Amino acid sequence: MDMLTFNADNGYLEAVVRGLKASLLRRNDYTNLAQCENLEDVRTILNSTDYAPWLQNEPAPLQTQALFDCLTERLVHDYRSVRSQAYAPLSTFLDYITYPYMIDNLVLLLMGVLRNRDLGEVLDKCHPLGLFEGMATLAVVTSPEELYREILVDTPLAPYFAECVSVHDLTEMNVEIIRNLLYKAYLADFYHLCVKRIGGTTGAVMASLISFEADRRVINITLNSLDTALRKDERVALFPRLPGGLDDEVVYRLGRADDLQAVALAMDLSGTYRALFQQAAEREDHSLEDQFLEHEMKLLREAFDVQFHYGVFYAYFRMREQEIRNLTWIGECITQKQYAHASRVVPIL
Amino acid sequence: MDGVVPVHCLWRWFLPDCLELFGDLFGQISPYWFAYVGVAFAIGLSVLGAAWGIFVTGSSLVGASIHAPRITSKNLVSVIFCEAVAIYGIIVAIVMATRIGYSAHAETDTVTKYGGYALFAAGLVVGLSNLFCGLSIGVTGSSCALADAQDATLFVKLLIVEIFASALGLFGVIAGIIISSKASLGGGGSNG
Amino acid sequence: MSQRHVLPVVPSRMTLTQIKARLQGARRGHALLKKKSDALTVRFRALLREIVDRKFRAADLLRNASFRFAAVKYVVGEELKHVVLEGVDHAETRLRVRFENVAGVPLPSYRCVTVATDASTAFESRENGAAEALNPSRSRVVGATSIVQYRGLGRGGQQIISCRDAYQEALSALVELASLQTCFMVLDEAIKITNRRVNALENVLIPRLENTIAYIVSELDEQEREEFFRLKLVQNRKKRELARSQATELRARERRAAQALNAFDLNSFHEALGAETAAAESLLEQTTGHDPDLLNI
Amino acid sequence: MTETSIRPPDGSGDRLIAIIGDEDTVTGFLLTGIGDRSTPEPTFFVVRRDTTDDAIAEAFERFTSRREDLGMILITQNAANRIRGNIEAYEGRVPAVIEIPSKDQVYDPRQDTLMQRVQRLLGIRDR
Repeated sequence: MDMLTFNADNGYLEAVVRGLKASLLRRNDYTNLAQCENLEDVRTILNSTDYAPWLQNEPAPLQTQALFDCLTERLVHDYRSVRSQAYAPLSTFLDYITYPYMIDNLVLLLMGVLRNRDLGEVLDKCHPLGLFEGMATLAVVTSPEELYREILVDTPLAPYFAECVSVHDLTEMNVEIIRNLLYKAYLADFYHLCVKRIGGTTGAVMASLISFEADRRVINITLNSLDTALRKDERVALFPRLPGGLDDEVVYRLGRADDLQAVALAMDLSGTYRALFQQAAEREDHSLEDQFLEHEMKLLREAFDVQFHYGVFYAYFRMREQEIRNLTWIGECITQKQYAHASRVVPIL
Repeated sequence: MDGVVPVHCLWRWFLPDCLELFGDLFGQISPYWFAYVGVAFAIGLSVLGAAWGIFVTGSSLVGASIHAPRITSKNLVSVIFCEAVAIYGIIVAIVMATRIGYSAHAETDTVTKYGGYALFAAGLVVGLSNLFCGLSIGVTGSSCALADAQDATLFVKLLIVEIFASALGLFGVIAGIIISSKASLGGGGSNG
Repeated sequence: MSQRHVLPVVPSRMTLTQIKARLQGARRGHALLKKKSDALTVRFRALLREIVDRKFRAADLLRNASFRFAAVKYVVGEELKHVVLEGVDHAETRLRVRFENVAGVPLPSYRCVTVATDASTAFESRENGAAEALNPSRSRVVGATSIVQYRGLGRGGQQIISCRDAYQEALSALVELASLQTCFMVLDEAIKITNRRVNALENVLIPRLENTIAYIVSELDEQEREEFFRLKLVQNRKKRELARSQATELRARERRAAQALNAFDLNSFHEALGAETAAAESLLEQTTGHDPDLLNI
Repeated sequence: MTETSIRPPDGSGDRLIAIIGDEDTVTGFLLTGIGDRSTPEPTFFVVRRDTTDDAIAEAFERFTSRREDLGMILITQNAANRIRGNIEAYEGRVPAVIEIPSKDQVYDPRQDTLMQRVQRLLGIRDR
């Protein structure tokens, strides 16, 4: 029934987002950009796209940081304009999209508090999409306990904190562990929102996207914790587990993996990721991370093949993020005169 | 009126002696009631279908035209198709209304009784078929607008899908007109 | 040379010997310093070339590291920068400065050491040099600075580690460069000082000593001449005294003789006496007249 | 500080490495663990787009003259070019000031104060 009722509230926004998605850079745009000699050439190319108004006020020798800021500004602008027109379940859904940024910001703030930094300064570095209410009163916070009591409980992330981190842990635990625990709780909650509370087409589309995200984290956490002091039970505790994700057997093996070999063996049990793993090994200039991104882009493109669901919003913003990454990468390659690597981006469309 | 059925006796409807009860029930209702409810269905459901179709396709069209303004004029076709559904409904409703005339002893006149049922059926046929036709045009129109915004070459192909959808409504209209043409209440209509 | 640099000394045989010894010392010192300056210059030139090489190598390493950082940003995002900048606590990589005495010049040499600030991790202090670059997998376990600990666990951890390694390599190259650069400055200064000393010896001290010796020698000569003249003068005066006393004695004797013997031929006697007096007078004239130095005194 | 146990026998304490440069370069070097914030003034200075020359010069002066615990100062060429006068005026040996290439520029030895000196000396001596 989604197709009959969806458009009443969200038809307009969905069409807007699809229109925005059409303005994303394509494969041949990236080929052209990779040919650029300097960032002014990049600006010339981008001026023929939707980025023109965002870039026109930048002073002449364009810098990578400035480029990145412009792109981020555009992302934030897009998000805010979509969010301001959204109705009830979609607005919640859109809020959830920003929670990862919020987690990042909170981790940053937590670090600032733990190290007694000037929080106003830290606040400037927070991602604009991850801002939340109560940030203005941050200046008075002096300890992690206070941060929790005064700020965290009012944020949408409070349940995640309650779920996985105690106030005591805030000072004791490594912030990166906290970040991953929060992310795990966030993914579970997002999954619940999409599949149980919204359901329908949205649920079906988002389930695959979120469980891919979860699987990617499981594999990445395994790979990145191989040679660290992280204990195996701690590692398993960080794994986000969602229905429809990796098999229990695979996760069990990943949890016990000691080296790359063991990870590869575990991956052999899973159809999708085995292919990604093998391709990453075969293609020299592509890391596993690139393979994941490529796969993610494929899933996001597929989300656009289905109509009347919220997945397009999620997909669009993820694609935008990828585009920012790509353009920053090209910018970096050009400024660092590593022209040969500039074409090594993961195209979105 | 003994048509009131206690809830716990509902199973009785499926027994032969219940048929008598239904016959009594419908027999007591005026054919004019059936006729006008038929007219109401015809126009009401058609407009409902058209309206639904228009908002489904319209909201997508409005949204998509922000980034691809060129699609607006072409994709107005989808809205017009939806609108046509409402027009079918009103045409059939007018045809049906002309079949209704005044009869002093309508309750006993079998022709009038027949006409009442016929118009009721025609109304339902037209109304429902136009409702679903409208929905179908709406959804395909919405997709068509979005697809056209992404790729202009798709429009003509998708338009054919829409045309098939809008043909569904016509089937109902034809059937409805044929059915209603047999009906005549109280000498309403030319052949009554 | 118009002005004569002469040391304020009393010219005497003793000082002459002393100054001569000093001159000899200065000559030997000059030769030694010259040799040192040449040696330092050779070392210096080698150093210069090495600095140039290292600098370009470090630049290359750094370029690679920046590129790796771009790769990290691609995967992890800009947020990492803030986390790292905020996450800084205690320095875990520090410089150990050691002074090595090379040819009397203290040369500082730097070395990178990793200081484990976390008490639980095993204490580790070792060189972060080529060994680590050769064995990155080991360094990941042992040398992991806490700033990268668990960083990028969810995504990009491997990229971060490889970027960290690249920067560490660049850093150790830069630390070596820092040692060389400080050496360069120290040596530069040492060479300058040595050259200044060589020049001072060559152009000031040695000529001055030579001048002094010449002065003392001439002074001593003069003293000798003075002494000789004085002797001569005294001798003359004594001679004149003698002549005069002889003359008076002669006259007295003559008078006595005249008084006693008036019978003598006075004329012939006068003639004889006059000849004798003229001889004495011409002698006097001879000693006083022809020596020009006599007038200078 | 825990460096007491590793103080070298000759008594010279371990020194810190300071860095002045763009955000990326600074972050990259901080990954190696050179950063220190145990004193109120951190051992790194980030040159952003809106950072003034005076601010860079101030940071440089702070590192060279007001801190005792620094062993070397890394400064990117972009930043160094903006405070060239201060760098040329700096005579000390410790901390050693080392110019490193900026992220977005190929290294140019002609701009490096030290390299200028080196090249000049090499040039004169080779001639």
